[in-house]
Amino acid sequence: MADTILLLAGVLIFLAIVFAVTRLILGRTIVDRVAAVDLLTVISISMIALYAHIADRFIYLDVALVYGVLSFLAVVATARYLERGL
Amino acid sequence: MLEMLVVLLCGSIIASAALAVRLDSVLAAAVSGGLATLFAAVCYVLLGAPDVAMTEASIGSGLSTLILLYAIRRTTEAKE
Amino acid sequence: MAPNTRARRSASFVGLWLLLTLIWFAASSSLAIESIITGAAIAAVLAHLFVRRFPAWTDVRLSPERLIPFFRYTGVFLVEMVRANLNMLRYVYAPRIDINPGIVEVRTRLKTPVGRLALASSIALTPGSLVVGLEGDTLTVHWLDVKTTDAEEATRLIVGPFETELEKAFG
Amino acid sequence: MSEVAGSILVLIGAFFHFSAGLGMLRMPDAFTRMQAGTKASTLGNALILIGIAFYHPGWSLKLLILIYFVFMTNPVSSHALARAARAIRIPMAGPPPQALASAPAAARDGA
Repeated sequence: MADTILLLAGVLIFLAIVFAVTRLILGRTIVDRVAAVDLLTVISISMIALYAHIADRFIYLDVALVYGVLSFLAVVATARYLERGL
Repeated sequence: MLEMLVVLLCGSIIASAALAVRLDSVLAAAVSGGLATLFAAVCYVLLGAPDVAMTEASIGSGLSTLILLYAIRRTTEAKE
Repeated sequence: MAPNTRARRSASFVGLWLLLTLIWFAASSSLAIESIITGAAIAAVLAHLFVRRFPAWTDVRLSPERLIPFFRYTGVFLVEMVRANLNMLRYVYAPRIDINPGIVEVRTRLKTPVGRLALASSIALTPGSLVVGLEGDTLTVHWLDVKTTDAEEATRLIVGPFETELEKAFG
Repeated sequence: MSEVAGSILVLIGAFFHFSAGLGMLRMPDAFTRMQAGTKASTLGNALILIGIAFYHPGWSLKLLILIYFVFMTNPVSSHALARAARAIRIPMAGPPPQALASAPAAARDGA
């Protein structure tokens, strides 16, 4: 029962990644692309946490933490660059 | 399910890398190049290498995007 | 004046140090003596640098009469956030997206930078609004469904839910 | 029992992620896409992490830090991005339908 629900959740996350990558490819403006990257980061954080539960390993949560810190830096740096050149 | 996710992530890596090559705007290319390494980091976690994933996430997405932005700014200043 | 600022600065240094050490414990989740010493040392250096470089932090004071409004603010914030998401679902799943976006300017009564930061961050997560700019006491807000262009009315609708609690918590 | 509750929370969170992706795809301009992405993904992430905490109560401290972190960083990055979008005059879909057509071509794709 619980495993089936988790599988369904995995499929939904899968589709969310497909949508965000489609927006990244279609683009139109640079801001759309960076926003898609931001969304993909948050989705990846929860995907890593979900996989940490499936594999039952605590250490994987550290990866999610590092991921959150550094990709946030990249998005803010890109936004500042767009605004006035770093 | 795991194999499916790994295949999806590898496809996304290829898509964003191809996008980085094909885009006209240099800045958008830098962003999507950073995204390719972000996906690679998730791939490493799924394949059971958290230490490699941590390094890849910190250097690939954080540091190399910053250095690329710096380089873009320097080269556009030189051109003008 | 000077001894007063120094006392306030050291008080906020101690508060920040304790907070950072707590986060270190939660992140490292070990009680080995080396880990505790390393964490406390790093937290002390970071807190010292932060209090020195960003004087805005010293406006935040910890006391029970400020903590209770903060928790009430957290409750209001969570309720508003769930409402915002249900609202967003309605827009996203409608067969034809029916929005009326626009930019409005609102004013806030909050004085301290930390309070304004909290207000801007909560507006980003509440129904259909996103802060685009923040200068002085004027917030520029992108609104998904513009109901009014009047500044007073817009202020009441967007800022209203948070401002009273935040004013008590951060001043 | 707690496993079923946790997995249902994870499912609801994944549904919010799904709608964030759909909103990112369907919304008409950059600002509205950003709004859909930020709000739905923040709540979805929090719900998924809380659902995992139901399975592993021993992990809840670190999961709490992760939730706190996403709550702190996500609004800030979307704010920075929206400010940049306004500064370089990204076209905005709105009541006047000619707004998109009359936008300067230089605003497309940044520099």
